Amino acid sequence: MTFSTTSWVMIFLTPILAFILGHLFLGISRKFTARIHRRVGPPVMQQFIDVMKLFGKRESTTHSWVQDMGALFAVIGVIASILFIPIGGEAVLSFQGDLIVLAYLLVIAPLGMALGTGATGNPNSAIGVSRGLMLMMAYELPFAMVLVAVMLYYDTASLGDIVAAQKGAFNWAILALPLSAIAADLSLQAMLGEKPFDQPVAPSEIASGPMVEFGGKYLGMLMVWHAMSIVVEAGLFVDLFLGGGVIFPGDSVLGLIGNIIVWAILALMMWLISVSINTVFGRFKMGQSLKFYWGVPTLLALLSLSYVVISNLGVI
Amino acid sequence: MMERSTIQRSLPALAISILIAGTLFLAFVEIGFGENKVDSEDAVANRYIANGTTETGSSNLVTSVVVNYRGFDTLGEVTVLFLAATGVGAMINLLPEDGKKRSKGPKPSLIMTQGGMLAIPVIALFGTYVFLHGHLSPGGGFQGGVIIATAFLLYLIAKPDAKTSHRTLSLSESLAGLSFIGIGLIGLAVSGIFLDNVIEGFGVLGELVSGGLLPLIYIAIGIKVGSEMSGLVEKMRGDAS
Amino acid sequence: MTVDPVLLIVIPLVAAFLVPITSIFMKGLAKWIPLLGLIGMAVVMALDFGDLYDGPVTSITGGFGPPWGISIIMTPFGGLLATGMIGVALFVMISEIDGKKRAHQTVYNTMVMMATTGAVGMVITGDIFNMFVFLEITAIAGVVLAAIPRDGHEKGLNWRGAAVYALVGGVASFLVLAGIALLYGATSTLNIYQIAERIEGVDTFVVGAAFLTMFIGLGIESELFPLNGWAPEVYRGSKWGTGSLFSGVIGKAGLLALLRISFVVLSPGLENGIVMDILLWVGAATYLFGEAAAFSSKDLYRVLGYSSIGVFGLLVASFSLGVADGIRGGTMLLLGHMLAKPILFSMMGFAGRKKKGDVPLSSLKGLIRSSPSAGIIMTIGILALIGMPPSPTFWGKYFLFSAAGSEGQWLLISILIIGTLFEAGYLGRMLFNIFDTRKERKADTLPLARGIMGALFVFFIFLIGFLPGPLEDIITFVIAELIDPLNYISWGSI
Amino acid sequence: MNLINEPATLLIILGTGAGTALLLWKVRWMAALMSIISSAIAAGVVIHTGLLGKIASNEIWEFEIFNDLSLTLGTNWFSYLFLASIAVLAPLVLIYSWEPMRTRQKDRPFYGLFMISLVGAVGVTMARDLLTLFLFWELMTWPVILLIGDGRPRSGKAMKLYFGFGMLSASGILGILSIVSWSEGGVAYTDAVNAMADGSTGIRIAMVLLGAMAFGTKAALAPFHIWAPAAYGHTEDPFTAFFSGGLSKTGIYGAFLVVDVFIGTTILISYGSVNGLTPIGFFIAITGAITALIGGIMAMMQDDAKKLLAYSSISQLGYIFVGLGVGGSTATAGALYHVLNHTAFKAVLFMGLGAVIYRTGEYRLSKLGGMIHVMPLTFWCFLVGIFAAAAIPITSGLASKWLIYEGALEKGVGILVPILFLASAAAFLYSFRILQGGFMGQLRDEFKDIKEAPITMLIPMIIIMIALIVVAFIPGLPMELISRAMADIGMEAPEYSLISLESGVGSYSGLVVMLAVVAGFITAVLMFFSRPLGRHIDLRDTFTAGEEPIPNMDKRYHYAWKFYAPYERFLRPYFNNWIGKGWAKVYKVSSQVARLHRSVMNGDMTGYIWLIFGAMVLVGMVLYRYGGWF
Repeated sequence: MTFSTTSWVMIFLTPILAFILGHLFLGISRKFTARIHRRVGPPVMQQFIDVMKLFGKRESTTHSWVQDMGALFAVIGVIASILFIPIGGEAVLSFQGDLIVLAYLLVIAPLGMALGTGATGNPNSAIGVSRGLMLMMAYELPFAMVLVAVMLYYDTASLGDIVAAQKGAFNWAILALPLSAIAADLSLQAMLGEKPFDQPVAPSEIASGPMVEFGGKYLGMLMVWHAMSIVVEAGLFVDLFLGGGVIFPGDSVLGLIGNIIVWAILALMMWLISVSINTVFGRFKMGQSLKFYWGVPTLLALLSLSYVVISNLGVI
Repeated sequence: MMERSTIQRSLPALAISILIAGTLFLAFVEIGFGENKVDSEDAVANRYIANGTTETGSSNLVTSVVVNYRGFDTLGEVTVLFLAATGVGAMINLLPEDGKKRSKGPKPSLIMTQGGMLAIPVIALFGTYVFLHGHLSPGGGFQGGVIIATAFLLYLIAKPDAKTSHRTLSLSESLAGLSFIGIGLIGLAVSGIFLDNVIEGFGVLGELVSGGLLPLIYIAIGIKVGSEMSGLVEKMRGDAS
Repeated sequence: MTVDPVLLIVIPLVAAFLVPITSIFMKGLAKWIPLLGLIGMAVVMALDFGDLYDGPVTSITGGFGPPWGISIIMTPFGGLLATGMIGVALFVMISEIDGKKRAHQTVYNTMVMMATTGAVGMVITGDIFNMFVFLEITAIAGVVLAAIPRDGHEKGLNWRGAAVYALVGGVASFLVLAGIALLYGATSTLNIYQIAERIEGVDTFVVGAAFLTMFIGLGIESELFPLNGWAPEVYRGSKWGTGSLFSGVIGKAGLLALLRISFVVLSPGLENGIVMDILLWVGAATYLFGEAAAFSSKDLYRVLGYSSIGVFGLLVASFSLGVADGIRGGTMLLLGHMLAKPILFSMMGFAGRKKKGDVPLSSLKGLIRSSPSAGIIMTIGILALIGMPPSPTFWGKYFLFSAAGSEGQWLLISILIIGTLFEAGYLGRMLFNIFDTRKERKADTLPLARGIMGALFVFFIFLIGFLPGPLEDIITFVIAELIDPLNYISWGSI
Repeated sequence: MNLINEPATLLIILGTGAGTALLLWKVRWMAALMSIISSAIAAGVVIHTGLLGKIASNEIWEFEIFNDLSLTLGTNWFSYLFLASIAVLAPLVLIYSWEPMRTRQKDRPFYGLFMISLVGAVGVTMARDLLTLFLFWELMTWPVILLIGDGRPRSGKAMKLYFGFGMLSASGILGILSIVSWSEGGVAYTDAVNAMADGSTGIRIAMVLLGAMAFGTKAALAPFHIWAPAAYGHTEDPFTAFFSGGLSKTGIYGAFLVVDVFIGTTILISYGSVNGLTPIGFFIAITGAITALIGGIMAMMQDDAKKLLAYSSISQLGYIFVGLGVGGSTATAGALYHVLNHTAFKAVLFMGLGAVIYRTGEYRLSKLGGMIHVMPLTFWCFLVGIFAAAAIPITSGLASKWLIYEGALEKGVGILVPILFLASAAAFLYSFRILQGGFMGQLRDEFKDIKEAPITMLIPMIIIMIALIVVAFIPGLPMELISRAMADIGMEAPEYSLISLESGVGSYSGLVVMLAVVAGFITAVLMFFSRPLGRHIDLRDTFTAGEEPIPNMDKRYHYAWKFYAPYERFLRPYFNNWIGKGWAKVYKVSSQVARLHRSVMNGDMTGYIWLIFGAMVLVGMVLYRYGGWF
């Protein structure tokens, strides 16, 4: 296990980068939505201001120590997972853990948050968590098929290797496995919790669900988690299908910075696609989302997976 | 309906009978009944015929087989009879109350009563004779016993209300059975062989006192069978109401 | 120490003939005379048992050796079986000692003893006609036993059972006798070993006819399918002890007679080992049908009756495999059944003694609470019957399975497994009822004698289960007797 | 002294404990003490010999029963793995059960039965021939039946199911025994190996199917799993931990024995393979995956916490079967690793739940809630157990599942992994349901004053919890044992170091994952403690959108009933216990067939005489046709 200098730098920089990008993305999306709604919208920096304000509150309330723990867990989980996502082709820790590890790492944050919200004793938050978990089960099936298809296609489970394999022009996985990519993007919608899959939060129904009892710095930490998880999820898609944003040779620092910027732009693009869907849709019921995800996306992912399996067998 | 049901019931029985009878008939034809299938030395019957009188001291060959060669079987048969008698008694006892009652038949006629009284001693005497001479002439304990029992039956027919001693009957029956076994045990004690005819020389062939222990056994059997059959008849009469 | 095995027959006969005298002079004593007779038998058996390890114990009667006279040849197989039978009879009789007055106790006890005597006679005699005589004794005692109703049964006489058994037993006797006549006619001898020696020269038609008649006759006695229609009727209405005797003594004697005549005498006279095959599949069918019928019965007496039928089939099948392990298994199953079934009958009789008419499964409900000792003893009996290790039945089933496997009898194995599952089904139901303590039940003390006998049999189950090794020597002789009739023939010539 | 080479020693130690516990069952504390001491000594012996590495793989100890029949015992590393997990778990569970059993109704010899089944389980792992295996198998199976009746409604049904499937399992072993005996004339494991080597395809398939029936039943493999939720759900609470954590492993052991030892890779591959995946292996793996899915989804729909964990157990054991079926070094290692993991976390889960039930007397999630406020330590242990069950990276649970996934991916089995992922998703769902229902939410008033679990219950839980966390850093530690075990069944373990595991397609480093988590932890803590701590407020003081859901708020509002109602509505029709219904149908049909038989023997004389007639004709015909009659 050797860490290059870049890696060490990236370990410290990645969370900061994710923090900044996440809030930037959220700010941009608010502006973006407002424009679609023909509003002016808040400034792009509004998210940063909100977080600052929340952390600046003099007092916050908690129901139990598990609630504190939940807030901690959410941030721990999301930071641990961002470290395993290659950013701009630079695989920070992903050489020591692969997609499957990542898939389970991604769960720490929501589960931790769920613990914290559950401990508040507000039924709304329990309902929100239950919806969130159910949603996860819905998109997990197509998304797992997508992951397997990609892993089998590149014959590696390491995200770093998958990104490396997509180097070069027209070598992105989105071209090789277009059906998987579509399924993945559809799954991304629910992962990001955007409409029509925003049942867990559903402000008008269950008073923001999990977040209902959180205020002050607690809400602040959840906001941080939310922002960073957007980066993680959109970034994962970029790494899986869009070549990880690697355009420039990553040997030099400049090239790396260039790649990171490309990566960020691609991730933003994915995020904005999701946001634009969000703006025009209403909210599904829980059963509908299950039917949706176990329908078309699963079929697409399965087709793609079958293609990969059969071509691996040498039939095609 | 009744007809059909009877036929239904009889049909399988008939079929079985025919099947068994046919099989047995064919088989016995195949054997050639009464022929020697093996060397005459090895056939049991030939040995009995050749040596029966000398080995057992009984001039009645049947008796020598029944009481000596296969005396153990006879003990078994006596036991079967004993069990049958006891069993019938027990089952009659088990019947519901109304089944046990003695049914009133017509009163016996004078001829029946008087003639019976005359005949009974004679019949009994004849029975005794038959089992006493079992080792000399045809007949023996079983036959004699049954003859005696007919005398008893005749008595009961002639005098339906006569009081009979159940105790005496069982006593004689038991004692006779025990003496049969006792005689067998003498053999066991003397020569180590159950029912061995241990008396030296068996006496003179053809005389009344001959055949060693055989006549004793036949006497026991005669008494036992007689009292047993009588007891059976007595039990069948049912309880006095 | 050797005692003349003829005493095994003589002692109970003396006791039987003493019963009427005693009932005249000492009425109270009369009903225990049969017990003394049985104890006498047990003593003789105990003294002779050691000699079985060296081969058959023999004796002659009437002063003439075989084949002229009647000889007693107690083979190790017969001896083992006789020991078991005496044990079962003692179990039945001693368990009834509880200070209560019962109707017909004297007759009942006498018949228990006589049935045992007849059965013991059947298994130890070396003469085929003598066997028939003892069959008669057993059958008649059986009829009387079947006629005596169980405690609490509303009718005065178990007429149906007794009549059916008397009728069918009569047919059976006749058929057996006809078969004996055929064999005697064909071979001019009645000694079993000599018939076996001469059977090769006999026309196959005669042998076949003899087999057919003997099979039907003895098959009826040993409750083989489809000849066992009488059995449920007998089991249903009679005392629990009668049930134990039919399953542990009377049927077992018929079974041994069937096996001995089929294997030792008739099998060499027919081609292709057809005798063994017929018995094997009849046994398998009996097992399946018996267990299935037990599984679907509601009345406990019937359940146990059908279960006994099933076990008879299992025994026949396992002996008829004709390999060493099959016979070893059969012997262990035999012992297991003789030890476990009386326990079940006894405890069930205790639990259901207040029921009029049928005894439903639910009468066992909560037995473990109301009478813990009865519950535990019965549980062990049930487990021993299913074949939980350590129990003789377990060893039996193990050897049976490995024998059936080594013979490649897959159909048999499937039948065995299905039958075992059925068996487990109804025995499991009993277990659950015993341990079902949801409903409170009045405390119920198990009579001391019954408890002691149950515990004793449980002890034997564990003894044989844990240490089956010492039986191996006897089982070697059993195998020798059944696999290679020539061995038996050589034992016959004294 | 090398004790384990005389496996009888181990059995004698445990047997003595069992005997004393059984005899002294009325004096419960004595029975408990004897069981704890003897099982602890046994565990010590096992650990000691294991640490010394003195497992003699080829030594066999014999006990003669008949002249040509003996019971044989022995250990190799492969069976040691199972032996150790069972033997070490036992004293922990026994210590744990001290407190709850002290107050329980003393109507059955809990410790005696426990110890007998422990002896059986230990014997199963040490048996070296099928007869011995069968003997100990029965010894292990049947005492449990008396521990199932816990007096709750439907526990009778649980007993019956356990009994029935126990018989099925026993019949399966007898069937295997028959096959081997038929083929080789003996029943030793070596004979079994030879039997498979010599046997035809039919024999081998029969072996697999009988093995599934015999051992799959114990390990709750679908469709033989339906007894498990009922039985786990109704055993005495302390025993369930051992039942599910320990005893079920013997089923896994048997399955491994059949597939990897008796049949072996060479034979499996001789039927052709795709990327090294064989048809038989695929069959086992897909059955396992379906089991995992069924278990997970059924668990998600339970309100009874014990049943939830029982279904979870089924699901987790399904993963092991996937690993077994996929085969190859990675997946097999994963399966064996998961054996160890499951033993630990399922024990701690049932222990934690048992502690809650012990204090509250309540097992329905909808009636519990808020236990974190009164039983925090129990909650921590339980939480770690849940994390391990859901394979959250900070516990050892991930390593084994990761190996299984990677093994499947290596062989290119595309369809298995999504099913397993879905099962995992279901695992998150049921994990959270039991956390939310039992520990989160509002504390009910009647449970306000209950205390933390007693110390004797906590200690075993904490020991296992620590083990689960420590192993997460160093996943190579169990791999040491697993690689030896795999060597004994002729396989090569995947590459590993103390802190990381390698598969053909990826790698997993426990330490690095931990580092990442620690990095996240530092950041989060800095962020969190940069501001003052929150003010504690009462649980009832929650946002209700300005309304009082229940007047006066004297009742608690705990959202746990039908937690996943929308999905239950959707999934119920598909997972409506149709396997159970299928078995019920089998039972019904066989009852009807049985009744048919009885109608033949109805005591009617006419019919009876016909039967005799038929028998005569039939026998006569057989004699004529085959016996040379006439």
